[in-house]
Amino acid sequence: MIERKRENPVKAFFVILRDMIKYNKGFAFGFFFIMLALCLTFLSFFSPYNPKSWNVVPKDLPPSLKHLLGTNSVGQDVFWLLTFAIGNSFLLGSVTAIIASTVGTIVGLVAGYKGGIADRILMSLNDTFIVLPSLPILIFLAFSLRENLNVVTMGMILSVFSWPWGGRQIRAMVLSLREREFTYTADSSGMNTFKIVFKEHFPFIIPWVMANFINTILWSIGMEVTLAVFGLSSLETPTIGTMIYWSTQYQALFRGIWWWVLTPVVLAVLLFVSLFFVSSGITEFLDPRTRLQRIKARG
Amino acid sequence: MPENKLVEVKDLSKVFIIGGRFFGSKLVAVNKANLSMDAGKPEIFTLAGESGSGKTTLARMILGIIEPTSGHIYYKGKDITKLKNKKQKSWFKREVQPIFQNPFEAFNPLKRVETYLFETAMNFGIAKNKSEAAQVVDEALRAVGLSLSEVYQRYPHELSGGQVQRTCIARALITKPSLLIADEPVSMVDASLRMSILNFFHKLKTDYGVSIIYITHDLATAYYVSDRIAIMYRGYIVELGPIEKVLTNPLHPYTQLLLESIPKPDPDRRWNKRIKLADIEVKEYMALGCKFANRCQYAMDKCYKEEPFDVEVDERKVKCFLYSDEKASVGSKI
Amino acid sequence: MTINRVASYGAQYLDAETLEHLKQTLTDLYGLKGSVFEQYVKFWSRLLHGDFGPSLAMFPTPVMEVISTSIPWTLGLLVMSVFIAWLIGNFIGGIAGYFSEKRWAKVLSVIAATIYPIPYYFMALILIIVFGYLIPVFPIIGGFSIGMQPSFSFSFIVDLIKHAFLPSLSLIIVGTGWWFLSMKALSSTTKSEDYVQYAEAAGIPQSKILFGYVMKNSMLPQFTNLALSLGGVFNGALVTEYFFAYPGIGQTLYMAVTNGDFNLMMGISVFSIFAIASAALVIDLLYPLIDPRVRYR
Amino acid sequence: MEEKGTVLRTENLKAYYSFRAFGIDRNIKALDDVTFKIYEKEIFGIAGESGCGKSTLIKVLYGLIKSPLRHIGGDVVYKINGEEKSIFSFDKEALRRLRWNFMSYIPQGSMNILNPTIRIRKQFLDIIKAHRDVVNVDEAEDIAVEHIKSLGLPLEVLKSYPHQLSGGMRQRVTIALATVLKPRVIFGDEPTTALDVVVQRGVIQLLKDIQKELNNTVIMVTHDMAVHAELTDRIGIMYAGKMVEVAPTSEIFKAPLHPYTQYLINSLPKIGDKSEKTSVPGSPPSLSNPPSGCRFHPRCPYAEQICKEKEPSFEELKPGHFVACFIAKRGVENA
Repeated sequence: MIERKRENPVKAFFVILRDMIKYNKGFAFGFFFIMLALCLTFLSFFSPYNPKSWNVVPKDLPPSLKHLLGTNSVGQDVFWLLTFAIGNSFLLGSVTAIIASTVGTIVGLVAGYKGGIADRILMSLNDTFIVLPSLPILIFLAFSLRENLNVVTMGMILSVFSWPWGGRQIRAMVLSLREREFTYTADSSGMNTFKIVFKEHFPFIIPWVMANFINTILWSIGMEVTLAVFGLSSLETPTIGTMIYWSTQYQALFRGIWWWVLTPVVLAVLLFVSLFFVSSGITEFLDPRTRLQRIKARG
Repeated sequence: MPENKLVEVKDLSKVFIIGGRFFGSKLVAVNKANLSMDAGKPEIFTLAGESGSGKTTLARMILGIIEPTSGHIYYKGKDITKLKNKKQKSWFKREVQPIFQNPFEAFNPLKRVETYLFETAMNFGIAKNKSEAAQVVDEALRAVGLSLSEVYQRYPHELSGGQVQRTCIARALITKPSLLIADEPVSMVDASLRMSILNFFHKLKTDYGVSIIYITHDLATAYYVSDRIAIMYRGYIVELGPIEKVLTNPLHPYTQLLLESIPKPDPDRRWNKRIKLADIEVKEYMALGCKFANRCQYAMDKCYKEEPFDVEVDERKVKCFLYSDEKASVGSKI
Repeated sequence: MTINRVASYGAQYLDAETLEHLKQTLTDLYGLKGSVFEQYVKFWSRLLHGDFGPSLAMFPTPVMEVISTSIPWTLGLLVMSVFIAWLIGNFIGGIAGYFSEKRWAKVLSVIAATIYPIPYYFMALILIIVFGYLIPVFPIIGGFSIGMQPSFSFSFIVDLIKHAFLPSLSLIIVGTGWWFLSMKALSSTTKSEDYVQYAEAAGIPQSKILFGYVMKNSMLPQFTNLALSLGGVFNGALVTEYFFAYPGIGQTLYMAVTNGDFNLMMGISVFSIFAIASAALVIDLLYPLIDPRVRYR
Repeated sequence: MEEKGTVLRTENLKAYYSFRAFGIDRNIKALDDVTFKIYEKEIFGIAGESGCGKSTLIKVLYGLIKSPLRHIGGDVVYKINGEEKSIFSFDKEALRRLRWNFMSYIPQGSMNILNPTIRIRKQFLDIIKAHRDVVNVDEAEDIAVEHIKSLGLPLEVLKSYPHQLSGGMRQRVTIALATVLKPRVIFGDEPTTALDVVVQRGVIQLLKDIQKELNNTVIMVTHDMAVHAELTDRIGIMYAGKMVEVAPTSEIFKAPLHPYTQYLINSLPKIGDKSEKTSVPGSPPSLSNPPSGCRFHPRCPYAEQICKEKEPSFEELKPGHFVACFIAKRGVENA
C-alpha cells in the first residue's frame, strides 16, 4: 500500500503566503505595512511614558530626534502615543471582527442550511441591518453606555452593525454549495452533515470568512474614529480615533501643530488601504477558481 | 407492502413553487407517477424524456434527496420517506447509490478523488481501518477497470472524464448496493468512451445482480442498455413497458414523435417528412387534460378536458385516450 | 422612560431642584400619566406621528422643527454627491472593466482601490489640510458666508456652491472609488458573457458593444447597490458635515450629543431610519422599470 | 474535385493556447498542422470529441483569435469574390466588415446568446446597421421583417425579449440573425447541442432550408455523429488537435479508413440494434504533451513501430478521401 503523503498544514500556509506576496503586489504592500504596524504595537511595551498621563514631555514640539513625531499640546510624545493607539485600534477591530464574524458565519450557515422560515427571518433581519443608517443608532448606543466605554465594549457595540455583510455572503455560498453534485456524493458516501459542512464546504467558505474578518477590522477602526469625533469613545484610551479627537479639540491644525493631526490620519489611511489590499488579495487568491488554477499550474 | 418488489413508486407527485416571494406559481414536476421493479430479478430501467419532463426529479425522489409532495416510495417494502433512525437511513444509503451526470462536478474539485472512496468504505462500516479500506477501494476500482494506484492522490481535473466517471461508479459500488440511480451518466462523457460505461452497466446487472435506474434523454443508448423504459412528458409517465416494444412500436403519440425526431447515424435514412414546431410555446404545464393534446395529431375533444389514465395495451401502460376503449385494434390507429 | 434617562443624564450637570423642576415640566409636556401600557401606546403613536417632543438643547423648539431646518442641507449635499459619484464611478468603471487588460485601466484600479477603503470623513480631513492650508481656495467652514443673506441672487448661489464644494468633494472622491471598483468588476464579468462575445463575433462596432451591451447591462445591479449603499453614505455625510461645520443633520447630531439632547438624538435616529429605508424601498420598487427581465415575466 | 470551387482552405494551421499562471507556463497544442479544403455550396461537418480542437478550429477559421489562444503558424485562405485572401491579412476593421456580410456564426444554443435587456428587433437592427449603410431605421427593419417572414418564423418574436422565448425559438432566432445578410459561409458551433430532440430536428430542417435557399457553404461543428449523418455532405474527423480523416459523409459512415473513425462509427448505438458495441480503449491524450508520432497510436489496436516514431501525413488515399494513417495507407495501396 502506498503511503498517504500528508501535507503539513503549517508548511502549506507558508507556501500560500509566499505565493500571495510574490504574485500580488497590493497584498505584499498591505501585508508588510500591517506587519510594520504590529511591530510598532510591540514597541509600546517599551514606552518610556504612560499613555494616559499628561504633561510628561514639553508641549507642542515639532518632530526631532528626541521626539520622532513631536509632542502634542497636552504634553505627550506623539510617537509613543501612536504605538499604543495602533495596538488599541487593532484590539478594538479584532473584538468587533471576532464577534461579527462568528455571528455572521453562524447566521449565514443556519439560514443557508436550515432554509425555510428560519432563512426568511434571518435574512430580513440581515438586510434591515444593512440598509439602516448605522451611525445615529451607534451614537445612541455609545451614548447610553458612555460611562462604561473601553476598547472592548466599543468593539462589542460596533459589532452590532458589522455582522450582516458576512452573513449575507456566506448564506449565498452555502445555497450554491448545497446544490453542487459533490455534496450529494459526499452524502451518499455516508458523510454526516457536520462532516459535509466542515470538510466539503468550508474550504470554499473560509477565504470569504477571512476576507470578511479583515474588512470588519477596517470598518470597525474607521467607525471608532467616527464615534470618537463625536466624543463617544473611551477618550482617555489612546486609539487612532481619540488621537484625532484630541487634536481637533485643541485646534491643532489651525495652530500649526500639523504632526499631531497628520500622524494618526496618515497612519489610518495607510492602514485602511493595507487592510483592503490584504482582504481583496485573499478573496482573489483563495477564490476556489484561482486556487484550482494554482493546483493545475503545479500539476 | 409486498416484499418481492425492490422499488415500488405509488402515485408519486412533486410540486415546486417557482418565482415570486408571495405569489409563486405551481409547477407539477412529477404527476402521480407509478412504477415498480422486482426484487431478485435485476434489470436496467430507463427513465427517458426531454428537459423539464420530470425524470431527474422523480429519480431524486427515489434517491431520497427530494421529498415528495404526495405519494409513496417503497424500497424493499419500506416507505423511504418514513425511515426513522440513523441505522435505517444508513441502510437505505448503502442499498441505493447515485451516479451523477457531470463527473467533474461529482467530486469536490479541491479534494483528491480517493477521499470519497475511503469515506464510503469507512462510514458504512465496510472496512475497519485504512489498510482494509484501501483493499476494498482497490477492489471496487478494479471492477471498473481502474486501480487505486491510478487515481491515488489525483485531483478530479487530473483524470479524464471517462476515468472520473468510472471512479464515481466504483465509489457507488463499494457499499454493494442493490440499486444504482444513474442520472445522465454518459451525456458528458466522450463518445469514444461512452460505450465502455454502458457495457459496464450491463455487466453490473448480469454479474453483480445490481438493478439500475438509468435516466437519459438519449433513446439510442437506452435501447442499447436497458430492459424496460418509462417515457416522461411534462411530469407524466406517458408510456411504460419493455424497451423493445416501446421503442420499436411506440403507442403514445408523444413517444412516436420523439422516436421520429431522433437523428439516425445513417446518411441513407435521412428524414423525408417535415415537422412543424409550435410557433409560440403554449404553457403546457397549465393546460387541462392531456399535456400533449396541443401538439397531438390525433387529439380529440376529450383530450383537452380530461386527464388521460393508464391503459394496459400490449404488455405496457399507455396514458392516452386512443387506447381506452378498443384495446384490440391498436395497429390500425397509428 | 425617556425622561428618566434624560433626567439621569441631566443629573451630571444640574442641581437637584432644577432637575426635579425639569422632570415635572417634561412629564407634563409628554402627558406621562396613566398606566405603563397607556404610556407605551402613546409613546409609539407620538413616534409614528413624527412627534419627538421638544429639543432639549434648543428648548422649547420641537425636535421635528430642528431636524427640518437642517434637512435641506444634508439632502442637498447627499443627493448631489451620491449622484455625481455614482455617475462618474459607473462610467469610468464600466469602460475600465471592458478594457481591463489595458495598462491605464490597471492604474485606475490601483488608484480606486487606494481611495475606496478610506472613510469619507478622512478624505474630509485630508481636504481640509490641503485646501485649508496649502491652497486656501475654498471655504472650509459653514454652509454660506457669514453676513450673506439667503436669496436667489447669483452671488449667493456661487457662495453656496463654494461652501458645498469641499464637503461634497470628499463624499464624491471616495464614492467614485467604490462605484468604480464595483462597476469594473461587473462589466468585466459582463464582457465575457455569451451575448457580448456573440455581438463581437457579429461584427457590431466596439463602441456600440461597450455602451449598448456591456455598460447597459452592468448598470442594472448598480441600481440595487445604490439602495444598499445609502446607509453608509449617510453615515459619511454626517461626519463630513461635522468637519466642515456644515449646517446639516450631522452638525445637529453633534450638537445633540454634546448637549445630551436625548430627544433630538432619538428624533434624528428614527427620522433617518425612516428616510433611508423609504429611499431604498423606492429604488427597489423602481427596479422593474429598468430591467425588462423583471418587467415582462 | 476540380468541378467544385474551393471557398476556404487551410495550410498547416497551428494555434496554441498559452497560459501563464503563478510562474508556470503551459502550451496547449489545440491545433497542430491542420490542412484541408472546404468547397462552395456544401455542408461540411467537423466531428470529434471534447478537447479535440474542433471549436478552436472554428474560432481560427472565423478569425476570432483572442488571448490565451495564439496563432502559431500556417494559413487560412478564403476565396472572396474570386480572389484568394488570407484571414491574417485583414486588419481589425476589415475583419469586422467581412463578418456577417461574407461569413457568419451560429453559437451553441444557450440562455445567454442574445442580450437579455434588448428586444430581438433591436438585436437585428444593431447587426444590420453595423454592416449595411442603411439610411434609416425603417429600412433596416424591413430587412429584418422580410427575413423573419421568409424563414417562416412568427413576426411576434421581433417584439419579444429573449427570456420570453422558448429555447428552440431562441436558437431559431440566432440562426435567423446569422443569415439575415445572406452570407456566403455560415459557421455553426454545436448549434443543435443542448436542444430537445424534436426542437433539434426543427433546427436542422431550418439549416438545410437556408443552405438550399442561399446556395452557400455551411460549416457545422458537432460531436453528435447522428446529426452529421442527417445534415452534412462531407465530414472532417479531428483527434487531439489533428485532422485525421476527411471524406464524403456516406463514406465516413460506411467505409471509414482511420482506426479512430472506425471505432467512432462502430460504437454508435442504434435503436433496433442490440449487438455489443465497444469503446476506444484508453483515454484521449493531453494536448499539452501529446504522444509522439501518430497521436492515436497509444489507443490504436493496429499500432506499429512506425506509428510511434513518425507522424503520418494527411493524404488523399481514395478520390476525395483524405486520411492520416500509415496502416490505412498500406491497406488501400495493397487492395
